[in-house]
Amino acid sequence: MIPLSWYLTLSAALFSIGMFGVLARKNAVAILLGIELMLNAVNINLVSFWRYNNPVLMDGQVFAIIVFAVAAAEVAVGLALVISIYRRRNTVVADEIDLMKW
Amino acid sequence: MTTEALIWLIPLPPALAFFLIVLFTNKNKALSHTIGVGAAILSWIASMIVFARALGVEHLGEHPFKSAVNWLPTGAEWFRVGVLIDPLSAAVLFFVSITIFMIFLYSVGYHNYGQPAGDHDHAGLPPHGATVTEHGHTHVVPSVEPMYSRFFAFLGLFAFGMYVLVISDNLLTLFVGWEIMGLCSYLLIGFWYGKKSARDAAVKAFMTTRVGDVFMLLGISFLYSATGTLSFREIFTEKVLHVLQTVPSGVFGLSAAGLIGLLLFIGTVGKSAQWPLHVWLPDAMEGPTPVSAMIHAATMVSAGVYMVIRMFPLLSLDAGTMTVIAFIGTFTAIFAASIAVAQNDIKRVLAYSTISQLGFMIAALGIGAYVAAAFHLVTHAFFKALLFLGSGSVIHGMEHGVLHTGNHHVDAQDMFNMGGLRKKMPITFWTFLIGGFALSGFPLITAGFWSKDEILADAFGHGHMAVFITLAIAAFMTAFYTMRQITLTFLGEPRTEEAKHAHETPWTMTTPLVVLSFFAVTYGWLGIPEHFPGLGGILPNWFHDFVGHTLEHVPEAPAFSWVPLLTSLFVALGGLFFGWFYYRNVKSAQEDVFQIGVLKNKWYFDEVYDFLFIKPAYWFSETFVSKWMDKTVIDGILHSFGIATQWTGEKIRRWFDLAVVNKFGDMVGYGTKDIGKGMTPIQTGRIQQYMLAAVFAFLLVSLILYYFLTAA
Amino acid sequence: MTAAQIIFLITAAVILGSAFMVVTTKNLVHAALWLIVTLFGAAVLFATLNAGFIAVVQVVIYIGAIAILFIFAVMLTRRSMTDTGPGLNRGWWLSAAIALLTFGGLVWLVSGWGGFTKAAPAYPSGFDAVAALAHALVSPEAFVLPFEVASVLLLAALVGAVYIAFQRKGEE
Amino acid sequence: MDFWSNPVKFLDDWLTGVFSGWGMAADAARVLTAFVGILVLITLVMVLDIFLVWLERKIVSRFQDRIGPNRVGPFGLIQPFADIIKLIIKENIYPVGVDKAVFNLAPVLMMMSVLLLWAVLPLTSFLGLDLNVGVLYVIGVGALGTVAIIMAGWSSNNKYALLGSFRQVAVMISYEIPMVAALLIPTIFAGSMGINSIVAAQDTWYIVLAPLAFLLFLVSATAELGRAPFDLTEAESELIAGHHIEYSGMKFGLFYASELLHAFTFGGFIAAFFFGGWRGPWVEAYPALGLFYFIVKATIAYWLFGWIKYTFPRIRIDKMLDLNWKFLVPFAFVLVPFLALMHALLRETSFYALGMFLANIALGWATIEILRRRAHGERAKVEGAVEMHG
Repeated sequence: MIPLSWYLTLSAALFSIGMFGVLARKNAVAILLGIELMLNAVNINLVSFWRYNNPVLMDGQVFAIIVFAVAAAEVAVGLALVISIYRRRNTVVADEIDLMKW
Repeated sequence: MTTEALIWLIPLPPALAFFLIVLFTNKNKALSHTIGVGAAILSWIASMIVFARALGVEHLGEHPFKSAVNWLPTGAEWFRVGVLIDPLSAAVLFFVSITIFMIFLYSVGYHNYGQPAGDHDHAGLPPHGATVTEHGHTHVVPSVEPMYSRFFAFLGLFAFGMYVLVISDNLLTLFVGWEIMGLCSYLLIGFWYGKKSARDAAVKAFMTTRVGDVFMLLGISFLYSATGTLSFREIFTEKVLHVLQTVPSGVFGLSAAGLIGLLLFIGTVGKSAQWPLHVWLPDAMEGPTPVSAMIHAATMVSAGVYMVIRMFPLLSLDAGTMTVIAFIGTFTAIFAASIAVAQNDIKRVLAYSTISQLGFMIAALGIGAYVAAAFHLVTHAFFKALLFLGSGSVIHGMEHGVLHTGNHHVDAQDMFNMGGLRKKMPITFWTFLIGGFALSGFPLITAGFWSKDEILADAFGHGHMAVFITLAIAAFMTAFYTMRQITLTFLGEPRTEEAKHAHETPWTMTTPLVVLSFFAVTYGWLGIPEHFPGLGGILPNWFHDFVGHTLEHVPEAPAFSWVPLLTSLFVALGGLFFGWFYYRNVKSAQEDVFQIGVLKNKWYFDEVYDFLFIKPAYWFSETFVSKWMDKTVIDGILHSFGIATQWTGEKIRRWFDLAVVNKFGDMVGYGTKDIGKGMTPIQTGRIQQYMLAAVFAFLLVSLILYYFLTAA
Repeated sequence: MTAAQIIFLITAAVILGSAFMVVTTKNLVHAALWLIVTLFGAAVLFATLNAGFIAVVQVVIYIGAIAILFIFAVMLTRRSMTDTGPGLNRGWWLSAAIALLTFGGLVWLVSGWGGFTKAAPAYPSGFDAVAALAHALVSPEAFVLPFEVASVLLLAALVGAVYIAFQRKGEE
Repeated sequence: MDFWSNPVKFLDDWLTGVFSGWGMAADAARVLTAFVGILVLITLVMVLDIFLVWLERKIVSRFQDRIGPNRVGPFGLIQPFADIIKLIIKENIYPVGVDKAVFNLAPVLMMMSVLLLWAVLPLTSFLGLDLNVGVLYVIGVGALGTVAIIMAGWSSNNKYALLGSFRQVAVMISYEIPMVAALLIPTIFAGSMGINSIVAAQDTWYIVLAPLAFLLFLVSATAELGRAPFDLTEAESELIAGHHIEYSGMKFGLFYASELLHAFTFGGFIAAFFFGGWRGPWVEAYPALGLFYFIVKATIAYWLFGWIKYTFPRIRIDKMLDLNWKFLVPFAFVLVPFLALMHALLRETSFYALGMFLANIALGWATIEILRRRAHGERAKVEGAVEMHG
């Protein structure tokens, strides 16, 4: 049987990879891709905790569903922002979007 | 509906009318007076039902209608307020509701409802006529009051206050009604606030009654602290009264009952315009005549008398207090009567007559003639309301004449401008005659005779000879000035062009006159003493039986004696005769020998008060407080503070603020700026570098936390 | 080595490999496609965890909506569909170090936990997880409020997205 | 074990027994058996697909007053095989600038997305997985088809192809909403998302209980399939061939085959959701008979798709999206609660089927009435405007 540690390690790895994507990618869309990876890692954790603790309690799955909703909202707004920025500044490279510079 | 519930509802319609008119129907004159009069009718009907049911109860004095609710929590107890209808309040409710209703009705005509708006009328000034064109020619007619709706709203509030006062079972709600009426009297006296005299009169009335009210509030507070209750029925128990009588108050060696009685009586002195606080009432004639009738004859000043009658069991505990009351009442009666003789203004005569008659009541109470005081209160309310309304009718008729001739310099209230109005205004004349005879105490027929006779009989019967003689003289003067008034106004030939063109007033004004004159005659028959020769026993002495049972020990009617009867016959008939005989030939004020300076000027009381109180007050505030104390002493101290502070501040500024604080502040500011400048390279605007830093910091913090948490 | 373990290992390898490709590949469309593979792998994991509903929803929402939106966005934000320049920042090695550190820290942290290696309890026979989830989502005693809040969030995001990306007349 | 009551289970057990007898672990035997089963199913489906080509050509020719394939084999039955041979021996062309990996993967994924649906297609009472999320599974797998189309369109490096795939994505995402709503209705009726359970619950065919849901599903499925009148992805007159413009040979063949098979699969789903699936006379006694009923019903539904395809003209893309967002979606949002309510009200009564049918008719009539009035209003406005200008 598969111990819980496998899932946890997998999700930790997925989370770290996603974080790397968020931190290192130049393209704003790619940063959002990284965030999706991180969210998925969270979901894997939630579902496996649900399965490994008490499957009768649906908390883990409910939280996973809410994460879906959040992810959908985040993508919709995030991509809308990216497209809006692209229209105005003709770039999606995160480094070039630095109006917040002092 | 139970009687108790109905009693609760009596004051409600006028209050509702007040709010409705003020909030919603202010623009609509017809709707406003419909609501106002309708409310008066509703209250009147309710009062009549209550009165009728009260008649049906045997021994109402022992088993009054009463109902109370918890109102204010006072510690563990509740302060209860409620309603109480015992024989006294039932009798008062009877005349109050009728007069209020009549005055509401009368006001419709008095304020010229149905007439066009005036040409140049301003809100706050009496209307002075409108020009209309009819059948090809132009003439001036009376114009409608500009603030018509407001008048009915104020009347409603006033009626509410009076009803609250009458039905309340305790001194506190009585005081609430009392004060509401005080406010209304201020508002209504100053109703024509465009006139300076009206404004001054309003302030004067308010301030003067306030003097009495403060003492009354002190009395109420003292009473509450001494007994723990303000409810009449709880106070008037043997136990409580005994306590009040025996506990010393610590002031002037009076017992608690005496001091409380005096304090409450001072309230009455203010409210019922007894000497020395009488000065406001004649000035209050600046208000519209229905106001004079309502406030200053029939109801509000009666409220003061009602209060002392109500508190009689308490007052009668202390003989000294009773003596003071008797003295004040008697003195006021003759003093005001003497002034009334020399007045030329039709309403002022009535005003002083009111003061005088109230003095009669107070004097009666002071000598223990409880029932006589209450009886005179009721009869006086009817005939004085009648007289005031009648005088209003006269003035109205005269104003008609003034509008006709267009001579606005003629004073429509001066009796020497009148004369011969008998033919022009027959209804007014006859009703006024009835009222005047009632006031004079015309024998056997009028109510005034029976009530006044009872007072005199009481005074004589109980041996108060000084009071008896003084009151007899006052009664003579009363009959005299009454007849003087009637003669000057109605008899003889018209002395001015305006009087020739006077005019009878509309039905809304004459109907109340007729109704009130009915009561002014018949009400006296309810109180004919049983041993009166000839008439006694034909009608039972109902009033005495009914009201007398308010008290635990029903007062004995005085034994019949010929002396007071003959006296009152003489003073009444004699006064009337001399009044008619002298004034039938007087053509102008110059010919009148009674225009004595001291009487004409009201014994110089206004001047004396001006000298004694107002001038010193001005001097005190102007010279002493303002000039000397404020400007010299206090300002001087303050200025020296200012100088010293300025000097110190200068030093602190130079040596501490600039040198230390500013330097430090600059250091902080420049330092922050420099640090910020040094840190700007971090602020790249690149979100990923921020995130990198954030994650790094997070890891670091987690690590540290983990270390410490696991170590602990 | 049981069949379940083999399946898990294969899936995990696919997930991690494709996730790595997502964050490293230069071609963004490829990255998005790799993301689909990752998400599909996650769906398989959910299925093996008896969370069938989550698995299917993962496919419907992530692959059917989110991934496709990504591809759209990539296509809309590239004038030409070829990438220029490196896909990573200059300081990518720092990020990599931080990511490794995070991974190490997480695994180290979790491995200290007592339940780290526990086995799954037996799945209750006849237990309908979908029905239970449905009840949990709409029951007032459970999660109806978070559920509704999430729906409001989605609505707000929808409106916000439309507003932000809306091209007004006169703008380029 | 009676073979005829459940032949699949019988064969499954037998095969597992054989593998176990060879000394394999029980788990591995089960996995291997499952693979064999999948392989067999896919093979059968692909063979069916070949005959679908023939069927499609026959249908279209009948609609167009032709005879259709009739030279190769009896009734032209061998014609598809000839086509396949032609496609296979064609040159494998890669246009300039294609993304080779994605380009090759797209048709496979397309085919896969169709074949995955067969996992839950309830061919008989014993064949077809009764997933407790079956309905959602159908939707989810549809999303994979979208991905395949995007991949094809993007990797072709051709603006028509890209435009076509964009259109397809817009259509798919839009029409998924009424489709889900339409599928919710059988789900509510049956109280389960398992498709086999839905079939089992259909004592009365759901087309009787919810004809409006059937129509809704038919329309949205037509859009999902990308068939005329909604075949805007490959609209010849505008985009030449849409997403598969650059494909040739067998890769094109896969697209073509997947389209036909997709249509037939959705015919199967219509049969399962609305026509009572495998249910028919004597099915209880002979469960295998269900397969026959199912194929017949699916073919009828498939023919329905063909009928629509060859009858209606293609409509414009904006009109198509308008139809969805302004009519189908609001209608679906009305329909679902309405039918759920009616179902809850009438379920226990004796006139359940009749009542539901009449309720559907009433709602349909009301909808048409509203649309008619609106159309009249619009027309009056337009004509008024014309009159004013004229």
